[in-house]
Amino acid sequence: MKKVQKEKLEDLFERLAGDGVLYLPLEEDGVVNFAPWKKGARVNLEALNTVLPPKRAIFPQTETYMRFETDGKKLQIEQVEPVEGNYFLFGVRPCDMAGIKVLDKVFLDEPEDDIYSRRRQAGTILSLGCNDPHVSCFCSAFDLEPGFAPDADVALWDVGEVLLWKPLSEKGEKLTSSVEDLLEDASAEEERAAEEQRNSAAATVAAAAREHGWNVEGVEEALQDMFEAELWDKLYRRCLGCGICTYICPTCHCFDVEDFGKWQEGERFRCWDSCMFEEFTLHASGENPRPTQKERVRQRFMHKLCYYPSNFEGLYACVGCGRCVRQCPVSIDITQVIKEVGGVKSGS
Amino acid sequence: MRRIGVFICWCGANIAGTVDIEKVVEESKKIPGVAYAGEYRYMCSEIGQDMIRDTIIEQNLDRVVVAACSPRMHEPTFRRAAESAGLNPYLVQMANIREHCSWVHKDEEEATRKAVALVRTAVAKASRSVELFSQEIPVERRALVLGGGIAGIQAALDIADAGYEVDLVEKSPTIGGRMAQLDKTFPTLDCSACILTPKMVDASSHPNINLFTWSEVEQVEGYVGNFTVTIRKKARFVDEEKCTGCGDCFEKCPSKVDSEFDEGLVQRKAIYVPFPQAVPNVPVIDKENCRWFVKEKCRVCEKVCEAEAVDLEQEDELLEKRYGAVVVATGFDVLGLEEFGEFNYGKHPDIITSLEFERLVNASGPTGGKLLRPSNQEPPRNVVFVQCVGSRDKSRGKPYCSKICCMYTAKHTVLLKEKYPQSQAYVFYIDVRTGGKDFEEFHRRAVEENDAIYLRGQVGKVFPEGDKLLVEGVDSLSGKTVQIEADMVVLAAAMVPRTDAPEIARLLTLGTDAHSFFTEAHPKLRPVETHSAGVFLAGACQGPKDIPEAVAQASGSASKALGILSKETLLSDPCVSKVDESLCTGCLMCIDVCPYHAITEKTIEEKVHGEVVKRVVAEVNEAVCQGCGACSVACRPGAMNVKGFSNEQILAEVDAVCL
Amino acid sequence: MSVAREEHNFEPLIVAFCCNWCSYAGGDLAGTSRMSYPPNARVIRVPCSSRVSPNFILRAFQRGADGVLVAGCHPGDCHYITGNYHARRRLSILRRFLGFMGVEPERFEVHWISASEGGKFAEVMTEMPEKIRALGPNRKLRDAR
Amino acid sequence: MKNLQDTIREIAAQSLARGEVELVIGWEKGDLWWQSYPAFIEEEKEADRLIWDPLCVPNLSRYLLQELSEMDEKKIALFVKGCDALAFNQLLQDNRTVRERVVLYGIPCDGLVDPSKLEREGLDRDLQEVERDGEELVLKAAAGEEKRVPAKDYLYDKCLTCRYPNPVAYDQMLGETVPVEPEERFTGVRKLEELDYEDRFSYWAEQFSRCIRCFACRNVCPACSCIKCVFDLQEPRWLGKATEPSENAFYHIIRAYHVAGRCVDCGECSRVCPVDIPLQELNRKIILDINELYGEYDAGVDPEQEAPLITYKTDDPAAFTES
Repeated sequence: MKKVQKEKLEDLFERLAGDGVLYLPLEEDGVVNFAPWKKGARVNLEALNTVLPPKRAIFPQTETYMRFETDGKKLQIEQVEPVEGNYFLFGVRPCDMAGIKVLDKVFLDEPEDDIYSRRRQAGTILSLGCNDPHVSCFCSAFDLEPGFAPDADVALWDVGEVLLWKPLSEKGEKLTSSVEDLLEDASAEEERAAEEQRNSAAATVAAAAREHGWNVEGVEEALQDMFEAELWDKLYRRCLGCGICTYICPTCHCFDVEDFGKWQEGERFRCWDSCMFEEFTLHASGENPRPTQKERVRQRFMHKLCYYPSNFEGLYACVGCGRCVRQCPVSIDITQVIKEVGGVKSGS
Repeated sequence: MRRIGVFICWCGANIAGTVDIEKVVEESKKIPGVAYAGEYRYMCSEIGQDMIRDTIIEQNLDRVVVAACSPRMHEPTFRRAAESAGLNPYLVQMANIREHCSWVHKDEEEATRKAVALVRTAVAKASRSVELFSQEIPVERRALVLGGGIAGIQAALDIADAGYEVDLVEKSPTIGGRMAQLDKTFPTLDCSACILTPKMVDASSHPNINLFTWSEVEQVEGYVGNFTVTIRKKARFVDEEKCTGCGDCFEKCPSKVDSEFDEGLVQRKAIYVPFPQAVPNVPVIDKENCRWFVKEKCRVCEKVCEAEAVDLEQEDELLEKRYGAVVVATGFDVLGLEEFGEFNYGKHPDIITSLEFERLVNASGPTGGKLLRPSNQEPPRNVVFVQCVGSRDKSRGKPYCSKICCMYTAKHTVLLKEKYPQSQAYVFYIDVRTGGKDFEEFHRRAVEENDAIYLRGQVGKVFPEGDKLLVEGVDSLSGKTVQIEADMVVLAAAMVPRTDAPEIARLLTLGTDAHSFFTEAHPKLRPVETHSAGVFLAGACQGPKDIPEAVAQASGSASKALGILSKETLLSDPCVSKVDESLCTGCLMCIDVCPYHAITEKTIEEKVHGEVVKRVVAEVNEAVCQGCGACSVACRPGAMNVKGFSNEQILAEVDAVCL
Repeated sequence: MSVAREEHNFEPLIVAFCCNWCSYAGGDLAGTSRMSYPPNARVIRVPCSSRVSPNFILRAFQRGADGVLVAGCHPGDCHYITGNYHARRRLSILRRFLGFMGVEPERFEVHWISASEGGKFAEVMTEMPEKIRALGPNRKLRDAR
Repeated sequence: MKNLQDTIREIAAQSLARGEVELVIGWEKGDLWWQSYPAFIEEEKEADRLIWDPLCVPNLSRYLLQELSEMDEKKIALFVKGCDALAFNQLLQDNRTVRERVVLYGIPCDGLVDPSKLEREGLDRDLQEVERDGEELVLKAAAGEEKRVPAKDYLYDKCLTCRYPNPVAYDQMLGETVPVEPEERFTGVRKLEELDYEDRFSYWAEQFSRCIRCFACRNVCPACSCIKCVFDLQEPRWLGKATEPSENAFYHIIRAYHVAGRCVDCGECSRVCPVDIPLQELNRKIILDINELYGEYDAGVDPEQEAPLITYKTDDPAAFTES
């Protein structure tokens, strides 16, 4: 295992930024989000979760992929290259890394989404283990470990003065050797400290999960029969119908396609869409198969906890990052759904 | 894809001299949706219009853009041309490449570039145009005339003579108005009563005219062709049918108050007929001053009336009437002179207004036509006339010229001389304005034959000294201060609208100027129409006027009203607001900003998630709406849209104009 | 086709919403009187200044206008009686708000131009581009796509 | 506080039991300490779910939009804080609610706790419950430990400037009215006005660049009560879906403009924004200008008063010559 001195991080960032775009948690007006690093940027590696998940780097909110031009009756179409080149995602939390894996299933399975795929390949992800999970963290419910993201290219741990550094993939190895001069070998003591932190973080989340009853076991099956359950009649009523929960979710991946036109020319882009919006399922005919917020709220939970796992071998489309739990203005809380559905199951 | 035809006009050299027509044609052809672009020397000519018509048919065009002069000029022309080819006229848009382009830009390249942009913008609007259809509005073929002065009487007679029923509503107990108060009229010196009274009688006896005196309009609803008006017929307390006009009642009535008709120079009774020739010649009880109504004792009039016409139990009546057109002829008032302390008006009986002077020289007036000083009932010798009291006076009075004062003052000097050849008239003036037939001649007669002394300058002070009035002024021509010992001072106070003009304006949604004169639809070309369709103006309510002008305008109004009444139905302008009920939230802010009360609320039922629910939405009365679009901006979701100037159209124009 | 937009040879593009009854007619009068003014402004005819939605104004800025003008009848002279009174409030609030957003007030002007004020129309059409030329092209609110 | 909470439960239970209303909207508690969220109580026995604590921030009035239309002629009881009552009045003025069908229970409010302020100082650790005791907050931890902190330091900024903590509309007031001691609310606006145009633009461009178009600011707003929002229309397409700087600015300018003269200054827009755009400042700029130009006006205080942007005076001032 390697390590990098925190005082050398600035050099490391400069090096990485020289080799591509370096996205990492930057603080601006008190809001921490993944953004391209520039010299002097305020890096915040302490913040547990960025407001928006790092998926933006791979699956941007708005992405133009086609330009067109008309000249009389002639139409010219030009594909817009999606890939900006190399990039690094630095400081991705294990839950967010798991979120990227959820997106991978959607976009990389056949038929492969070319734009996503090329972006995904161009990136190297350096994850950062959580030492001090928040009260709203429930990654352990999905068998994730807050301290470690096995799917990252490089795993990092913050142990005080240094970040421990462990390459996990080929890409990770390659990156490691390219910044060799900035790294040192980690001491056994440091490795032990990291290990302890990992265990303690995992224990904290697991304890909370036990305490609150955040157990997803059987939830997928239970929900199969719960399309008409009373639960939805209660839950949706306070929903404001905003898109916060979906846009800040590391696993949400729905998008819309729209044109921006200027007379004889224009472009086609895709952009995030939210199943919380009335327009999401609005047909051109005026018919809406999800006519009220009830159907929309149900859809979100059903998708995350039932439909998606049914499609992808039991993998839940929730990683327990807790963003929606924290950000929902009216506290619609997925953990309550898990608890209740779990309860329904055990009671039946 | 649309098939839009673009027709570019040279307007001779007017456009072609600055704009490269060929280039505009060439560029127009490149615009998406344009199927045809052509040019011609004069698009508005018959050949040009035929070309549009034929091309629409040959090229199977579904929209037309004419790049020519201002749409304010020829939009109707080109709409007709398109209509002749079977195209809905509202699918035509104009690009103004003359007034807004070729005439104001000198550089050909720049002008051509702008012309192309304007064509592109018009094409963008045209492509978002939809067919619009006028509505047929049935016409209630009756007219309302508001105000029974000479203008109102004339308008009523003209309309009635044409065969349509007219209701003539007058606020005071009699028709006749200001003209009835006058003695002689300038410049001919006809006796005012002699020419007015027959008209009053005509109006009252005309089978098509219904007189509503002592009545006021309380509420107006509806729109051109279909006004519904509530008239308050105030209790007269005298039965018009039974009254014989004997006059016993006001002979015996014990209560006295200042006579409005005689400008307060004498008193009348609480039950009264304003003047002997009043029409109708039926007394009215003035409730505020009647002993019975104030103190609950008396009823003398009731006792003396042999015809038993006095009915003290009478109550106001509210009548709801329908009309197709309205003529407003509410007349004028005289400016109050409180602000003009230097004249001491109201402080001395011999300081009077010109209207009071009219009463004093009038044979039916308080002095029986003998001009006497109110203070001592003696003939005056020196009379000072002051012009422009409150007129042409921005600071204390009105900035405008009251127009008639120069002439009536000249008349007054002539009348003075007629009555008292030894007398002397002095006239203080700013300018003497005699624009009118025989006006200047009349004025010269006053100066030359009657020796009226005209002093150019202003009066600084009028104050009593002994039994005389001392008038201090400046003769600005000689630069000297003038002091005149006068027996009487006559002030030509400014003409102002009636105090209730703003209320009338509100009822009928008329515009008013800063002084509350009603505004005409166009100062030159629509001088009797208002911005409220079907409402017309006559007389001094629109601005200072003399009698012939008021009469002419009244006849103009009448003929405009007849233009409506002679039709069974009217076609509405389809370029008005329209509600998309699916977007309307029912906040009804549109109602608040609508100047025409054209929007009302209605409850609709709709199916939401399988259940029928009721909700409130706005509804536009297309016949009342004038299409200003104030509602469309107050409407946040854009449920309210203006046909012909729709959100979609303007947005398309903005996008196209910015390219 | 569009007005030259290069910084060094900058010609501002102005979108002018003119009410049909006064300001558009004032523009017509400027034309019939053969007054001369620069071609920067392009007029969109609307029935009344009260028809001009802030949405249109912002859209013009988005699509590349360097300035936006709204012109209507003088207060008190509105063809629709009260339209410009509403416009006066709405657009005053909008103008200050755009200033708060950092858009220079010179870029959004409201003028009362009557049908008889051809001269004033030409004057506004001359002065507004001058002021905006000094500010340079508008990048604020503009859609860069 | 406990007393008030008991009263709330009692009243809710009573009015349901007596059949005066069919639904009571109040707040209930979630698993986590900050979760006090809207509760919809339809049965007497459920009334005990209702709570009152210094975290009951969500504005309940807006729910009338949905609940009233679904309940035909039925009546609803609603607990309203000062800001909720203003919101209710605004809905009333906008014809979006029916006074006769709503029973309002007024709750004088001495300010609500901003969880992020506690978190910033690490006071959220092991926190279970927050109580208000006079000028202090009592922070109760898991192990029964208590900590007292000055309440004022941890209230929402919007509460510190609140001018109507006592409900202006109610059928019955619960609890004692609280003193009204608002801090100056236009400080933020005035500070931004000190910047020159370039800096103002950069400031807002940066703020708007974070916007993810979740529409929470709109959806929570009691003045944004349109059935169909202009931003959601497909035709005409005023607002595209791309999170472009220009589109974001359009959205925020028009959003603020659409609530001009109707914004009750409840600050919910700022509170719910996940990326902390100071949206309330936008609304306040417009409030300030309306007050300055067309006379002081507080939306939601008197639903009978004419809103400033649907009326006029013939001698109104204009802001067209200012630069």
